[in-house]
Amino acid sequence: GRYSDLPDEFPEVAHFHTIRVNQPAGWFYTSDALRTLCDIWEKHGSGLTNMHGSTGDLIFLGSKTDAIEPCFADLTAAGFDLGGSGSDARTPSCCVGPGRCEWSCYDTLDACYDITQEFQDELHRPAFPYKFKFKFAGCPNDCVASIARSDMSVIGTWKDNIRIDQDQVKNYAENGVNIQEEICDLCPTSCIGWNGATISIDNSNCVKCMHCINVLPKALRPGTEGGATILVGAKAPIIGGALLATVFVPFLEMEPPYEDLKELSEAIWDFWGEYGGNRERVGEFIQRVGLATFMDEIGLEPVPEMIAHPRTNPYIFFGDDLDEDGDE
Amino acid sequence: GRYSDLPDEFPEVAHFHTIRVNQPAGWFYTSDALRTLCDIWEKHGSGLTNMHGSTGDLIFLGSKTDAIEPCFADLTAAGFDLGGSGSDARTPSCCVGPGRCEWSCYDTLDACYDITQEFQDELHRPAFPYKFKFKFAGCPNDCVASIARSDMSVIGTWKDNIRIDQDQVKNYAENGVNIQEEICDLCPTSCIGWNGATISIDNSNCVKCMHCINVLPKALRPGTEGGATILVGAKAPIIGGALLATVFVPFLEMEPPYEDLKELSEAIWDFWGEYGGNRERVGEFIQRVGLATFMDEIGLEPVPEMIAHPRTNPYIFFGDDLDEDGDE
Amino acid sequence: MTTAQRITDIGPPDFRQFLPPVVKANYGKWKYHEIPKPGVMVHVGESGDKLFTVRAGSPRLLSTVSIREFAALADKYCDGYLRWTSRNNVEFLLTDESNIEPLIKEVEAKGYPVGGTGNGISNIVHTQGWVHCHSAATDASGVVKAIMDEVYPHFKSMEMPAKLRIAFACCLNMCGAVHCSDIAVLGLHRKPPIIDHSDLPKMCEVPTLISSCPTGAIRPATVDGKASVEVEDEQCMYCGNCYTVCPAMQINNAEADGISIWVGGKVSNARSQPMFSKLVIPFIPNDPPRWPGVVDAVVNLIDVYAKNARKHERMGEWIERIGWPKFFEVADIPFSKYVIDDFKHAGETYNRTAQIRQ
Amino acid sequence: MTTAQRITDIGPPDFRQFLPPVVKANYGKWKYHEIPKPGVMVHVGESGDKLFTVRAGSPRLLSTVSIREFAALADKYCDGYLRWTSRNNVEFLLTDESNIEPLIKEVEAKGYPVGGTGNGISNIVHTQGWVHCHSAATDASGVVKAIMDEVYPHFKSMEMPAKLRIAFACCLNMCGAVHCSDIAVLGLHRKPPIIDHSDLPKMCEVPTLISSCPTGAIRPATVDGKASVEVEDEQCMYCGNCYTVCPAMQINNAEADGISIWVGGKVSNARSQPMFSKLVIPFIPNDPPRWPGVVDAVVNLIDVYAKNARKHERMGEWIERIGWPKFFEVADIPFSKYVIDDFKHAGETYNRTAQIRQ
Repeated sequence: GRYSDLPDEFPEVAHFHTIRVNQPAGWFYTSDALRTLCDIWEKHGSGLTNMHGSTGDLIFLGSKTDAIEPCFADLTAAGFDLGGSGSDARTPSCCVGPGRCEWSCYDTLDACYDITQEFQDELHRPAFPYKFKFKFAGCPNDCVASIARSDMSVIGTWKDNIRIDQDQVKNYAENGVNIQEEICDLCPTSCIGWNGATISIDNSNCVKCMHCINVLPKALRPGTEGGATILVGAKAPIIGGALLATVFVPFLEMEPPYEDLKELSEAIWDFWGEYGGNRERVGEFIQRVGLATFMDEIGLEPVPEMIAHPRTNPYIFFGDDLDEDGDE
Repeated sequence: GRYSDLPDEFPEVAHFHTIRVNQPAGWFYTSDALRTLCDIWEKHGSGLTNMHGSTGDLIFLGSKTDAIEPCFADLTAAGFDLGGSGSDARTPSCCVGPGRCEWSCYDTLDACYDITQEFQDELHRPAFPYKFKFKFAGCPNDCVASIARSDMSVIGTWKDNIRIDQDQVKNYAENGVNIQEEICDLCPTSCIGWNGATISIDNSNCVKCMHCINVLPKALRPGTEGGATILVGAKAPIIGGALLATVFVPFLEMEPPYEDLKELSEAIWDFWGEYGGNRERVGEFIQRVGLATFMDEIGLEPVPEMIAHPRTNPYIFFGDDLDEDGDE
Repeated sequence: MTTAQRITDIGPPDFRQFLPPVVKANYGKWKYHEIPKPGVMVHVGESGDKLFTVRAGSPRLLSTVSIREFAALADKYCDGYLRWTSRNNVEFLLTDESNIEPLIKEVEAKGYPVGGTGNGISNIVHTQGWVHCHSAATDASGVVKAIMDEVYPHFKSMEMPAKLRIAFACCLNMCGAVHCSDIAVLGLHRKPPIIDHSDLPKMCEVPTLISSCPTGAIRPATVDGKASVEVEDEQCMYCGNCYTVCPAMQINNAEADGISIWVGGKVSNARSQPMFSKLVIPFIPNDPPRWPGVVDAVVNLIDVYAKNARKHERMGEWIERIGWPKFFEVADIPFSKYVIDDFKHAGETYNRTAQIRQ
Repeated sequence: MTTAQRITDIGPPDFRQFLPPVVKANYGKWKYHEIPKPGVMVHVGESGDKLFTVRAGSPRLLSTVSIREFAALADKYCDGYLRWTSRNNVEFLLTDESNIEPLIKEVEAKGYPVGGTGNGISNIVHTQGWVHCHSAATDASGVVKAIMDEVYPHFKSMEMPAKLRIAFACCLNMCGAVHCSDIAVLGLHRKPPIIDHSDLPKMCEVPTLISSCPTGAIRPATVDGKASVEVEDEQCMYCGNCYTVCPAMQINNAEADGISIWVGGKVSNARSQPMFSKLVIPFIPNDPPRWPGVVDAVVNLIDVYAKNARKHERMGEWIERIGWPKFFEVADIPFSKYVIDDFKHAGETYNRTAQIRQ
């Protein structure tokens, strides 16, 4: 809801409310669907929209208070529903994924739709300390900026080897790509070699950064054993400072009905919901209680992939638990 | 001073005091000097020493209270003096420098001796919030760990080009050094090239890390325009966490009588002395008041070399000063 | 808030009903893609099927009139199929290659540029600004339009060293990932809020208000016998979060508000890890309707980057390679004390090595 | 504290009087150096003069008897000239090359190993431990001797990938740069202090005591009518700083005290920037007189590093190249929740990228 400070001067925008319409996964539309939405919005509101809001919703900008319920009725009749707002699960969004992209390591569209349907209650009835966003990216290029903008970032990755078409590699080389400089020298772990005819990849040291695949899309593809890395807690600066998401699960199978992801989400909501402060994002809450404690509470085993490096300070809280090898 | 909890059980060590004797710069001794020190310590104390303490002093371990003054009298008569202890300037120390090392970019021994003599009062009369250590390293190899262990870290560096003896480079290459892999590939800024016969260095991108010089000491030497980078505020964990020193002056001439260094030290002591908390190291104080504020107060212009990167958070305190280009 | 007769919790329509047949047929079985020209992509399935995409920039703020135009174009050239991207571009999904050029001609005739692909500059993601936000320190659509009018050639071409992502937010709330963009343009307030002590008790919860302050600058106070708050000005860095939770804390100030410029962020994991954008220009005054100062600053950064970075190097990767001192020098940006961090983890941003270019 | 008749502030003797003639002659004019064999260096001046150095390890804790032995050797072989290094090695400074071997023979006959040069393991810098420290969580000289007895061959050789620096500190005060060592061995307390409420008012200043606590766990309290303090056990991480400022806060605990192992630190600016050591083994119980658990852990780390690191790669550089998950795997060290940071800047140590070896 939004009201003007100067209702008398500007009666037309005395109220100028926003309605968030949950977009179809991947922002796919048909012209008919768009016209239906236009009909509804011209009938009940200003006709002005955002395609789309930062979280992903289709946003109807500017309606009067008494127009909201009828607008909502027409939307649901047309098969659309509202997105999230306030301290609840916000509207999940995802990249185009398997709908068009050869790099998608799991079905981002289906996962996004499934999770959205599963958590309609959490989406429509604010019961969290603050907002909680899901974003689904099919590969580490993260075209939906999930690692920077979502509380639950689901980024596609793979376990097996990068698929190589050596003939296509040679094609690129012959057509002006300097494989050594543009590919090998820019690999973050230097795990790619080029002998002038073929490339070789030490997949055990590949961190799935996507660079070589991005530059040689006809020659290289992610492996076939797809899944996702789950990262938690990204947010913008307000109030504790911006955070990038932290690795929670290095590799998670992403097959319907996505039980593991749902259970993880609920475990996080339980702990955060009970102890999180008002308007404290889950990322800030993790910073406050500490990653190890958080993992304990939600029942995730600590693994080295969760950290960039071990602690450098000796301020270790052993508590009452004096196990002698520090192995939990 | 150190006393036993059980004086009756162990009368011999009821007191077991420590005397810190200021070591000669670079820990150079003659056998005569050592014997003189032994004579004194056998006469007044346990005969047990540390050669040397972590700060650099020669440490006499274990004497009775009433033996201290006579011991001190004999030491000064022999030309030795006490080192620092308590909340004051601690005994400065330095690497072997020009006494033996071809890499020393300034005279560490003379600088250490000069500063020690200049600040005898600060060294012997605790007037600071907490301890303050000087360490002088002749080059970025930092053999005295100044960047980790001193409040004022003076690390030798140079402005001009690395001196190259291409014949010696070839010698190393012919005698088993893989120049490309061991030198070029390990250069942090990739500023060294090797064509199989000679090496070339883009000195404008050289960060003076010393690696190539360390590996090829007969072929490469630092430039001749020597000086030092001044870094401030290193400390061990207690109490605010360990700190590495922060760059204050990227390049400082280091010619006797080292006026710039002395003025910088006094400016730091003035501000820290006035506002630093009890037992608050200068590094912790800088963390508390902020680097920009600290630089303002001691009169150093902020330069990009002081930071690893600019701020990532938008919490900028403009205060009352609303200059429009942010250029101070 | 639900009622008996009300239909609710049906969720969004199933995306599958909006997928073109070629997508359904090749779903998850795409083999590779190419970018034959700026704004046009072809995705090839293992089946050999081809899906053509024509990408057009949109202002994000769309009237139903514009949306109906897009729908009509989709009917005429794409059997009615289209989608939007995360950067507010419209993508027409075609199977008939011969429709590409006519579509492009017609789309551009309507004023929507075709491009935004590959190593160029895509659409600027941005916030609401003066159109529809209470805490905006500057406009959004207006500044973005002014910038894009200059940057337009890079939207229509693919000659950057790598992708260059520009994002815009009109205040610290940063609706949008501006904190991880190659170039981030961010609106800033620079004066503490002015408190309306008569409205405050009516409109706001004091405890929530107090806890909304990142620096704890807001304290309870009794003013004219009413429960209100006071602000410790020295602790206020004008984030406006208090105004968001309490309209009686007016943060907007026509003279003091303006814009800051940040560089070197990225969200992709390609090559280097994701990075935050870093502050390089703390303040440029608001200067509607065309914001020349901001436009010049952005254009300068783009030019310097394009001229100096190596192929595939994002802005932040280039700067890390040459070092920040060199960056400020080549970008000809004066180094300001305001770029030196003094927030929570400031100490981690200090330079703690003797590795320095002399 | 000064008195009239007392001579003071004369400072240390001028180092110049202790320099050998060859050093005076070539002061600041050295050209290069070589390491003909472990423990022996030759520095060549631009004049062509040669200075030979024979380096021997010392226990740092030296009696005047030992010092006199060194002095006698210096007289016999070095015209009386010698020095100490920052790692507590003794260096004999010779000009007569023919004296090198006889000197080495005699030094080693007295039990002082010659070595510690180049890509090997030099002397372990360490603290006082049980010999002479009030807050020691473990011994120093005893553990160091037990470790060096095993590591000895690496002191006598130069076959490591790069220098490997071991440091030892008997409590969190870390007298010595253990926080930036390839391998750091650090004594830890694991129980809150036990307060002697009768001594405390006599021996300690309560405000200083309270401010000595990094986590603010110490609060004022009145016990039996006397002003004393209480400790919030959940906030105490046993640093012992309170005991340092107040002997009535007994921190030592024979059962709970022990040792932790840290790796990957460096102070040199060579190649990579200086790095802190990171915790990998949170606790090993004290086990005098030979500390087998600690010795095994250190030897394992050395072996794994020597086997896997590339030439010139320091421990920390090797680990950064292969990644921490791989390190814990190849070092066969169980990953403990205690290595996950939870202090001030903990968030900066979380893994914030999808770049992961799967």
